[in-house]
Amino acid sequence: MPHSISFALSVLGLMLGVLLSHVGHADIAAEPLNRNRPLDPAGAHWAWYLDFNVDDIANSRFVLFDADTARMKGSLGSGAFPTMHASPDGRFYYVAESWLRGPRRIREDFVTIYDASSLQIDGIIELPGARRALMSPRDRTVLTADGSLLLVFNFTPSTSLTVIDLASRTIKGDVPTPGCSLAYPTSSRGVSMICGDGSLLTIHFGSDGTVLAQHRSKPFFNPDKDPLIENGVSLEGVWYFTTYGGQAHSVDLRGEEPVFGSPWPLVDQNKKPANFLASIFTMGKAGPWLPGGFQILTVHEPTRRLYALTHPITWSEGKGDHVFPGAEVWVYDIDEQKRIDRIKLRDVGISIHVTPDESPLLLVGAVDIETEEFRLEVYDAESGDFLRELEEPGEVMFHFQGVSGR
Amino acid sequence: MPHSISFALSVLGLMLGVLLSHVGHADIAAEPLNRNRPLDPAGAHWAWYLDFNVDDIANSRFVLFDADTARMKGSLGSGAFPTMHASPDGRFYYVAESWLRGPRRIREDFVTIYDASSLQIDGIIELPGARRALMSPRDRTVLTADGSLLLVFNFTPSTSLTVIDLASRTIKGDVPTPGCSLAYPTSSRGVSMICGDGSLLTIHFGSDGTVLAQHRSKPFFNPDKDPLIENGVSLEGVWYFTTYGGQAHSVDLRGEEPVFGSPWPLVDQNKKPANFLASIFTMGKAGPWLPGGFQILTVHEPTRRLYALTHPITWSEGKGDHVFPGAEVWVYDIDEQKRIDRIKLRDVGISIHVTPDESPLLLVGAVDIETEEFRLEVYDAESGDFLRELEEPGEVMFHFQGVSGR
Amino acid sequence: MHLNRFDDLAADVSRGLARRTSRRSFTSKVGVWLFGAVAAPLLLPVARGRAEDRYAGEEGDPRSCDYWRYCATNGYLCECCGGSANECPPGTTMSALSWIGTCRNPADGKNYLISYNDCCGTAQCNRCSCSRHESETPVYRAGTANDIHWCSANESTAINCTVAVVLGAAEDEV
Amino acid sequence: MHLNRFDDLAADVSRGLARRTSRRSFTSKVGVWLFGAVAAPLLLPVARGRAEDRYAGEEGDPRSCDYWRYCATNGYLCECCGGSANECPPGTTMSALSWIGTCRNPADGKNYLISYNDCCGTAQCNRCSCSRHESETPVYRAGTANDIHWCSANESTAINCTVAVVLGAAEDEV
Repeated sequence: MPHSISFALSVLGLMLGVLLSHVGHADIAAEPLNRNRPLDPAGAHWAWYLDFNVDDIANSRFVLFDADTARMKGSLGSGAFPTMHASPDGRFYYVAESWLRGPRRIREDFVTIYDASSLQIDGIIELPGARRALMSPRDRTVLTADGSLLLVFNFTPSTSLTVIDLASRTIKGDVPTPGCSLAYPTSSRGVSMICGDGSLLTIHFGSDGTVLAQHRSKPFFNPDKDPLIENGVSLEGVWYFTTYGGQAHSVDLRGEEPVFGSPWPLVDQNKKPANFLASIFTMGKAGPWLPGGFQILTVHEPTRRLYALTHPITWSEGKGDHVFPGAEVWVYDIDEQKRIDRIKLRDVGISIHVTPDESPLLLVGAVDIETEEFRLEVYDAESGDFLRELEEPGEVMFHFQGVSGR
Repeated sequence: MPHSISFALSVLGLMLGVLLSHVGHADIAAEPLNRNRPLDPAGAHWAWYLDFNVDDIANSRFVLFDADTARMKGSLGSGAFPTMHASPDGRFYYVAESWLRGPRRIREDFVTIYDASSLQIDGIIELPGARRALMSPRDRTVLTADGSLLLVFNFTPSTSLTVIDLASRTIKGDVPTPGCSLAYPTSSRGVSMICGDGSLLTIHFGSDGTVLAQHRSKPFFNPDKDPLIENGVSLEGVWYFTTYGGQAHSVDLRGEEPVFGSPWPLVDQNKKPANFLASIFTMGKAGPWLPGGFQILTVHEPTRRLYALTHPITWSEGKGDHVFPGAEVWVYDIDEQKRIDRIKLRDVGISIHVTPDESPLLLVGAVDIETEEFRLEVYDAESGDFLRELEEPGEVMFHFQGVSGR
Repeated sequence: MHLNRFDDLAADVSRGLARRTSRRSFTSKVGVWLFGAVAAPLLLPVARGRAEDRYAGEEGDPRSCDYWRYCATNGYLCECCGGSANECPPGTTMSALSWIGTCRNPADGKNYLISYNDCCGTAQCNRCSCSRHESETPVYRAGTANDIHWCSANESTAINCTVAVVLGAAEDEV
Repeated sequence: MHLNRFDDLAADVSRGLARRTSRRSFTSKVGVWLFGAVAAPLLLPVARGRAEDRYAGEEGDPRSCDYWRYCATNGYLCECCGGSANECPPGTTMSALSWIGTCRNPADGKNYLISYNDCCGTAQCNRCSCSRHESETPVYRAGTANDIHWCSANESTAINCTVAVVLGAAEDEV
């Protein structure tokens, strides 16, 4: 043993006194115990990601990092199937989560409120009944645009919303939403939900959390022929989605009722190649591509660009394209509805996010298919150049979100 | 999409009726729901291993497998830092475990009792006070030789034992054990604990769980010069341990007081080579070896052989040898106190176990140092030949134990 | 320029898939989850346990993600966890809720309705992870969605593994 | 015969160690945990963040397992988790209990007593896993044992990461 074991105490309570009597002259002064490193003010390229622990789905975590330095800044353990929202004033994070107690995973649901400046717990709201939806799409909770209400989507498999008033941190009640799932913020204090027939259910709430109005749209996509992937993005209140087949849909949720734009194609609508092996050699040169992944779309507001994760259909053979990882990120001018760039990824991507600033970075949750390690890669969102990566990001990055919201 | 989505129901309660109306003629008959595969009677080469999930230490599991077929037979989720004992009559498994509730891991301690024939829960005993020792050595709980009492070692860091009567499944009380830790079964209803000065504290209990007698031995090893590794094995009530330096100690725990044998060397006591890189080229040919790992020793009763996991000191540079993985398993005649064989491992080993039958297998928890994947390898314990492996064993195999006890 | 790594990536994919054919443990949690559908054609034929041993009228290996019944599954295969393709392991309880897939049985060329039920009650098996998405839908079509924690309605929400139970033949193109 | 794979294994070990020097993420939970002590001499020198930036009188990289203060640590390095070598990350609480190591500071050649405290209160960081065992003892000598869950006496038993706080110089060969 290179160093002597200088003492041996079996009761720790006695230890410090004995230690201090052994301390001699030194170049390094004794350091204080019980210090926390304070959280720096958030930079433009800070973001959160959800690390979904596939080895134990009871315990995910949100990780805060700085994409400029590829350093982790902090983390929040967050139970099973969590979602996170930042309050509009930047003071709080609201995390809806399920605690699964013991090896049999007896479930309890909570919204845990964190002080955004310290990451310390500021309060906990218990959600009775073990009803919140345990599934991976993130739009299972909504913070209304005015920041006053948190709506929690329940699935038992009956569907409903639980209404939480955030000023008083109390539950205001439940709204049944038969046949309609997930929820997207609409107008200042409303939500829209996707129904099984391809329509939207829109509900507006009063300041006390009661339902003021409900509206059911006509179907705007055909869920039997080309289902909408529920993983959408918002640009100033207008939501963008893609279907399995790569049709972009816009849904304007700024008013009382949703306004649907005409669909436009994100990808060529060609036929797929005759067989898989032959097509490997033509990848990237010919053949249709499709969107897929876990966080498929992201937008950059200053330039009004839409980014989509895409892969050649030859990789997936048309089986399960909607979750298949992407080889490239395709970049679109959202107003002209045309592709303006293609960014090749170093590894296949499952999640993408563009920072909202004027020098945007593209964050990619990726998988090294040789080692099967997950990677968090940072690209220049304009040039597409790979810049750096955050090492050891975790098990599975399901999605990114900015420090101030989505 | 290769197959049509034949229906779309958003309320599952309605589903089965609709499905059955769609069922036509087929070659495969409808199969019943709600069936469990029964647990086969245990074979001679079945064993359990503890899969300690390093990505989330709140949730370990015990896995039952058949080393003949390399098939998993069942598993038990078991919370944090679990230990498991089989009742002498083979009817029950007793699992001491901590449940860590929610992301902040608020702790509760339990002993969960399983029916060994079905792996269903038969009862749960709550341990008040959150005091059981959370550490990896397995001898933190003891089932007395007569099967009547379960003793749970507490560490807060004050040390004590909680006494549980298994017939009534009730807690009988606590015994303070200042300065002494872990516990090993002694005589029919007693335990011995290792104290910080290198002595043993022996406690005998009455049938009602009260303390009948206590005895403190003289130190039998020097914890300052060459600490005993607490990870021992029992051969018919005589325990074998090794020190950091590879001295084997025997402790006869069959009587009222422990009887200590004379130490003997498991390894050559040579000096180590001058430097690390030079020594790589002489590994296995010269230079001293040391024992190390997580489950370092195992015994085979019919042949009275001791197996020890060993590595060249050149690998570890003498730093932390006691937990360093092994390159070989050295085999000893325990009565003649001499090495009779060396088994080379395919990968470095951290845990070893020999099955108790007449055609014994050597089970090795190992790590592929290229991929860092954990492996569960099966060797012929007599020839040393590699036979097979259990694929995807889990995160870290901390130890093995037989279906009928250790 | 960011258009120059494509051929490397394509080569990586085919190499990655090839590795999968020779080393089963590589088809671990990540591999099959992401690539189950692609790897399936390349994984055939493999000489392991075959369905004929226990499942009349079927072919293929029920321990392999490419087994026909698993076309819309998502989870650990109970065949690798102490259960079977249609039985839960000892000590677990089959979920009250399930999702449904439509899979083609290559042995008779017919489509069957498959009920995917999670086996609840104890820790994740973490072996033979398999995630395929043929005929699978988003969660707003819950009956055919596999991205839902289906043990959530059981008292114990722990998922050990997932079975694929034949409910009957599907009418063609219903 | 089972005495013939030794040279292969030795080669594997040196190859494995070499890889570690070039690819940091390989020094993950398993790597350093098992091989931290061996890898340390080969990992030096590396050009990463250096201790001089923030820790006067020290050298080396506080994000690397071979940093001198970590000679008896066991856990995730708080430097990689939003904290520092001697400060817990935001939102966590330093454990009331600790274990003590004696480590030699190469910058001044002196031995120091280091208090290893876990930072409790939220999920495991799972980055920069580091487990070294110099001067470390079995749990019956608890004050110098690192194989103990030291957040167990805190209200929240969650361990995020572990700091290494200098308590003072150790008397030589006390």
